[in-house]
Amino acid sequence: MIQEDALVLDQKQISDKYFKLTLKSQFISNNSKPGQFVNVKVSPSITPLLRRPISIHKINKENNSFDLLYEIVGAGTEILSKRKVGEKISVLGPLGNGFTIKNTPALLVAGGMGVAPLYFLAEEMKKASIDAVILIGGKRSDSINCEEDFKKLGFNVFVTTEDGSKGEKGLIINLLRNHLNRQAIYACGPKAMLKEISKMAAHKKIGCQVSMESYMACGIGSCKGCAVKTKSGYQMACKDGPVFNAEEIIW
Amino acid sequence: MIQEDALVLDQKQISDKYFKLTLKSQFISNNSKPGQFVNVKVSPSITPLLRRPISIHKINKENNSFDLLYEIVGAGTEILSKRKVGEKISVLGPLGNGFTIKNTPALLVAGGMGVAPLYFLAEEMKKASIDAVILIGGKRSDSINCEEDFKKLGFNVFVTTEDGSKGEKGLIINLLRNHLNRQAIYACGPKAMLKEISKMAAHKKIGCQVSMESYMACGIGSCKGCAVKTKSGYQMACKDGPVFNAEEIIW
Amino acid sequence: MVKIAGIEMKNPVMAASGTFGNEYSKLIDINKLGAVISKSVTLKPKAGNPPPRICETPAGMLNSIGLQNEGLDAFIKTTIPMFSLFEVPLIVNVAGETIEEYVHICKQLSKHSTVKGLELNISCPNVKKGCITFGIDPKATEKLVKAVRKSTKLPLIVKLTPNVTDITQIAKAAVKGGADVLSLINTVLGMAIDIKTKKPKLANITGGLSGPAIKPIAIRMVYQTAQAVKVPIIGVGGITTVEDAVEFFYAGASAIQVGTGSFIDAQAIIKIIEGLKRYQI
Amino acid sequence: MVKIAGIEMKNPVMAASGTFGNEYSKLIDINKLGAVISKSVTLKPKAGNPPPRICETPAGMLNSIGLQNEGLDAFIKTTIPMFSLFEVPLIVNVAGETIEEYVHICKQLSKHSTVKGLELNISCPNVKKGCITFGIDPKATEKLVKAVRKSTKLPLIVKLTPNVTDITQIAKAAVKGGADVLSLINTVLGMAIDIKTKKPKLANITGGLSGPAIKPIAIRMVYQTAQAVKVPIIGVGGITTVEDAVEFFYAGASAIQVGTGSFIDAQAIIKIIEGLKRYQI
Ligand SMILES: Cc1cc2nc3c(=O)[nH]c(=O)nc-3n(C[C@H](O)[C@H](O)[C@H](O)COP(=O)(O)OP(=O)(O)OC[C@H]3O[C@@H](n4cnc5c(N)ncnc54)[C@H](O)[C@@H]3O)c2cc1C
Ligand SMILES: Cc1cc2nc3c(=O)[nH]c(=O)nc-3n(C[C@H](O)[C@H](O)[C@H](O)COP(=O)(O)OP(=O)(O)OC[C@H]3O[C@@H](n4cnc5c(N)ncnc54)[C@H](O)[C@@H]3O)c2cc1C
Ligand SMILES: Cc1cc2nc3c(=O)[nH]c(=O)nc-3n(C[C@H](O)[C@H](O)[C@H](O)COP(=O)(O)O)c2cc1C
Ligand SMILES: Cc1cc2nc3c(=O)[nH]c(=O)nc-3n(C[C@H](O)[C@H](O)[C@H](O)COP(=O)(O)O)c2cc1C
Ligand code: FES
Ligand code: FES
Repeated sequence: MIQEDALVLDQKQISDKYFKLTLKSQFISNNSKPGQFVNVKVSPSITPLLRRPISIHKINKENNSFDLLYEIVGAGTEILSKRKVGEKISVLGPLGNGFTIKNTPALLVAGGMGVAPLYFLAEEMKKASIDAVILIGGKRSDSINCEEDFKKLGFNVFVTTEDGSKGEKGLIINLLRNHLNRQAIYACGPKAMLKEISKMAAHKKIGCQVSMESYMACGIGSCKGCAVKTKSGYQMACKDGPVFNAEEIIW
Repeated sequence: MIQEDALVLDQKQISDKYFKLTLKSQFISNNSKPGQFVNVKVSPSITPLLRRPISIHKINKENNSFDLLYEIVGAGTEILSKRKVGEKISVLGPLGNGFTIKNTPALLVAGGMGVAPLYFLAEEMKKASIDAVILIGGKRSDSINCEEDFKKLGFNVFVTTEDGSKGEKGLIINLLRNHLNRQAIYACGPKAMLKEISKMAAHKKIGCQVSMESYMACGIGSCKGCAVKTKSGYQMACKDGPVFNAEEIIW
Repeated sequence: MVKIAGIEMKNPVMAASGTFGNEYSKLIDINKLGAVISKSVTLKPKAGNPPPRICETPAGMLNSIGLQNEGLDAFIKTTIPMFSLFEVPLIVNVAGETIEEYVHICKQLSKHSTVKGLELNISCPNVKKGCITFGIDPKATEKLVKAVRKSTKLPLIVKLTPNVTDITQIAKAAVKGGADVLSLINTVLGMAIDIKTKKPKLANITGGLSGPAIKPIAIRMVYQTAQAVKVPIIGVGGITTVEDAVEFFYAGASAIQVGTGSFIDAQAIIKIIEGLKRYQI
Repeated sequence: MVKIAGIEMKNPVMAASGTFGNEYSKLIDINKLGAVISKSVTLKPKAGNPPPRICETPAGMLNSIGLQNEGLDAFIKTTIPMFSLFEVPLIVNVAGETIEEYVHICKQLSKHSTVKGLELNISCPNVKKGCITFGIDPKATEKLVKAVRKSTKLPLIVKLTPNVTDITQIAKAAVKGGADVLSLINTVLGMAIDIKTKKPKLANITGGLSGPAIKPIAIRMVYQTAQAVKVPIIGVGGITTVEDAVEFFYAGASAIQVGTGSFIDAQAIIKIIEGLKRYQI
């Protein structure tokens, strides 16, 4: 892990609220695994005070950089979206445990911004010749990201939106029912979704890893701020997680 | 007075620490007099929290704008210097009483950034065909601003620097001794300088107006934060000033 | 229309004492406010503390104005008539050094129909005598409020200081004394030092902290007080946006005041009033 | 080299309790610090409060960790040996529910030469029993410190809470009880409400405010305490830069601690140590 002022190589607005940021870092681009994240100081100002955790979305080995895919949800991400090419942003990472890649047919389930770490995961699966199917769910068509990117990797992608404006209409859970023949689930998204998925996975006895969100301060395990309730007590999302075995979580 | 989000028309770095900012405002450009100021919210963030008082330096009637000339001395002015053309900056003004222009040969004395309001004053004197001599003092040559601008108005300008890197070497007070034949002094600069000038003016019975600096919160007379000690009690720099008759001040 | 302590207001948003004068009428329509609380008035005119009186801190500011004001007589002669030209309820904030002073001022003010309510400042940290010495001691609070209560029929708001171990004790004492409403918080005692001069940034050494920095403290105290007493609470401390205001209502406040927020944005108080219409408070 | 409470330190800059663990050794050279104060240790392991435990506020943050820690036995078995590998003095922060607990923990810790000093936490606002109940009452403070003082020869730092009417009373009581050094301030009790859910942002409802927002409060309390007692003071609260640190020294502190500052910039503490060399403190 490293804390460094990373150069902004690119900042692209993907749609209304979604941005992709490319940051230069030899260390992070060489030492990260899918499911890990960086803790980002969106501006040098003391407001917003705390770093914001953002998943590593993609590694660009060719220029020692990595991408973050993020959604504007509040002041911090808003300020981040205004940072420009050539500026430097302080990042701390790579942090957390990341996904454990199993050598079995995989099902990747993304709710909204949950695609961010799962794309990195899919790339690694592709490299390891693991077959994967990707489910992406969101509120509206414009909250569905990366569909084409996953397809370019050669994976099957299924989309569902709550208002039916893209893919099937409904919740991702419904989509999931058709794919319970897979042997490992990797999920990232809102807590309610993860809970449903893990219930279903437990029922079908499919191994399931979930990436849990939590407010963070230090990002490295020192402050005990990002507790997640598990069967072995409170675990730290930033260090013991953010990826947990679904059956470990007390929802 | 008005509070408005004024469009940045221009932002020029004049030298290492000095900037000139041009803001569009029909109201302020039409209703200001020399010695008045605007209270500037340098960024929409809550840090820095308070507005910063900056003198109106020049009115550009041709495009309904006005100029601010400022020096980076801390976080607020630093952030202001990073604001870009096309952005909007919240300004409150014009504030304060401004100078009372006397129809007699004038001596304008500027210490450092004190030239900012005095240039506006000189322009008005030029229009009113009042003869003026301008003294500018500073630490080093690069803290001397607007020398050429005053000359362009057709006025005599004398410069002094503490290290002698421009004009005469020494304090502005020494320069002042040669110009005590003038009948009205208008001064702006550090408090120690204003005190010396006002002593000298009192001694020679020359009317002397000084523009006083003070920390400000509201800028309009409501908070009682910007008190200046005068013979008639505490006066508010933002409303009763910033220009005071020198003999009124209790130094 | 809302009714706070029996005072009819267009909305539950007021300008906080010491932060808002008629100067703001050049920038906003004062008549749109729920009420204006005037700067603390004392028996005799008060010069206030020497400058510098204010400085900035992270997301906040310190002030040590020291209750500079024209004194009761001038207030009655000039400020009350001036405010009678507005259609907004005037609540007069009162500060004193002794119980007798508070009682006397309140009695005099009660004779003027422009005055719609009184707010007792027992919480100013910037004066040497009286004021906060009442606000940090439950017994003194109760005694003072009781005495004032007897001397006026006007709605009585008591403004509490956060510089205490247990705000609920002071709150209960004020209510026992007869307060109709409590307002909180006044400023938090703080200090800043200029590291270039090695001297305190305020001539008075310490000052009162206000602005967004203190909002979590104010929210906590409003919440605690709302659990402890039955009278309405006016929340104040760090409000600059409608979201801040809403947070206070959810914490248990029935109305709010904007102080430092007006310095940053003169229109803040109007924006809050407009913004509140979107919420069912 | 400086000596604080008889503890030799390379410099007067320490990592504050609860904000710094050995994880930081991956980011900075911990041996450069003046000292590390470990997270409060309690007699039995403590699970801590339910999440969410932290949230951001203007220029600050709230936490309600609730002293999650492994408990005394595990601390002695794992954390002490781990810290013995570093060359930085370890000061152990101790929290208890009763005087007996404090005494017991301190006695046990005193047997370990890696432990160079003790910091009594009588100021945590996030647990239901003990701790802050000592820190808000001068008599309880004195009694507790006296009991602990008798049980150990280690340098004894007592960490005070800002949530009191008069910090100097508590400070004097701690000194009377036998404190070698006082550290202040712990967090300021605060609260925040999520206006979307209308619920407190922390599951524990209230939490402790830290970070730049509280610096003016900490500076004031350090200043007041420095006037009131003769023992050295360790200043803590809102320090993120060397300028902040210097401000505390001018306020009367002999050393400082960095807490929240490390979250924002893991290198802050090193930058402060380097930066202080430019000042004659
Ligand atoms: C391990 C991890 C990885 C993440 N990866 C990504 C990513 O790749 N892309 C992305 O867009 N977002 C990601 N997030 C979420 C991201 O951290 C938050 O959206 C961000 O911190 C919001 O900051 P803000 O200042 O814009 O919003 P705020 O104003 O702080 O909050 C706005 C809203 O978002 C919610 N929120 C804010 N922070 C968090 C958080 N840490 N956990 C849960 N809810 C929060 C709040 O409840 C609030 O309703 C990740 C979070 C974690 C813990
Ligand atoms: C009526 C008036 C007109 C002014 N006109 C101009 C102008 O035209 N151009 C210009 O460059 N500056 C002007 N100033 C000064 C300007 O307001 C300050 O330089 C500015 O507020 C500093 O903000 P900051 O955040 O950069 O510095 P800070 O970090 O706030 O302070 C940096 C240093 O500047 C000093 N300082 C800051 N604010 C003030 C203040 N209001 N009064 C006195 N000292 C202060 C502090 O003591 C500190 O040492 C004027 C001030 C007043 C009161
Ligand atoms: C410059 C200034 C002057 C104040 N004067 C008074 C006063 O005279 N009487 C009073 O009761 N409160 C006074 N206050 C306190 C405010 O009314 C308010 O309680 C406090 O500032 C917290 O609110 P805020 O954060 O919105 O400013 C003053 C505050 C400031 C900043
Ligand atoms: C997440 C967190 C956990 C803390 N845990 C403890 C603790 O266990 N014991 C203690 O005495 N203080 C604890 N504190 C208080 C800090 O040590 C420090 O006194 C306080 O945060 C103020 O300093 P700061 O503004 O630099 O953070 C904690 C603070 C934070 C932010
Ligand atoms: S964020 Fe500090 S322990 Fe996880
Ligand atoms: S700045 Fe408020 S009265 Fe002058």
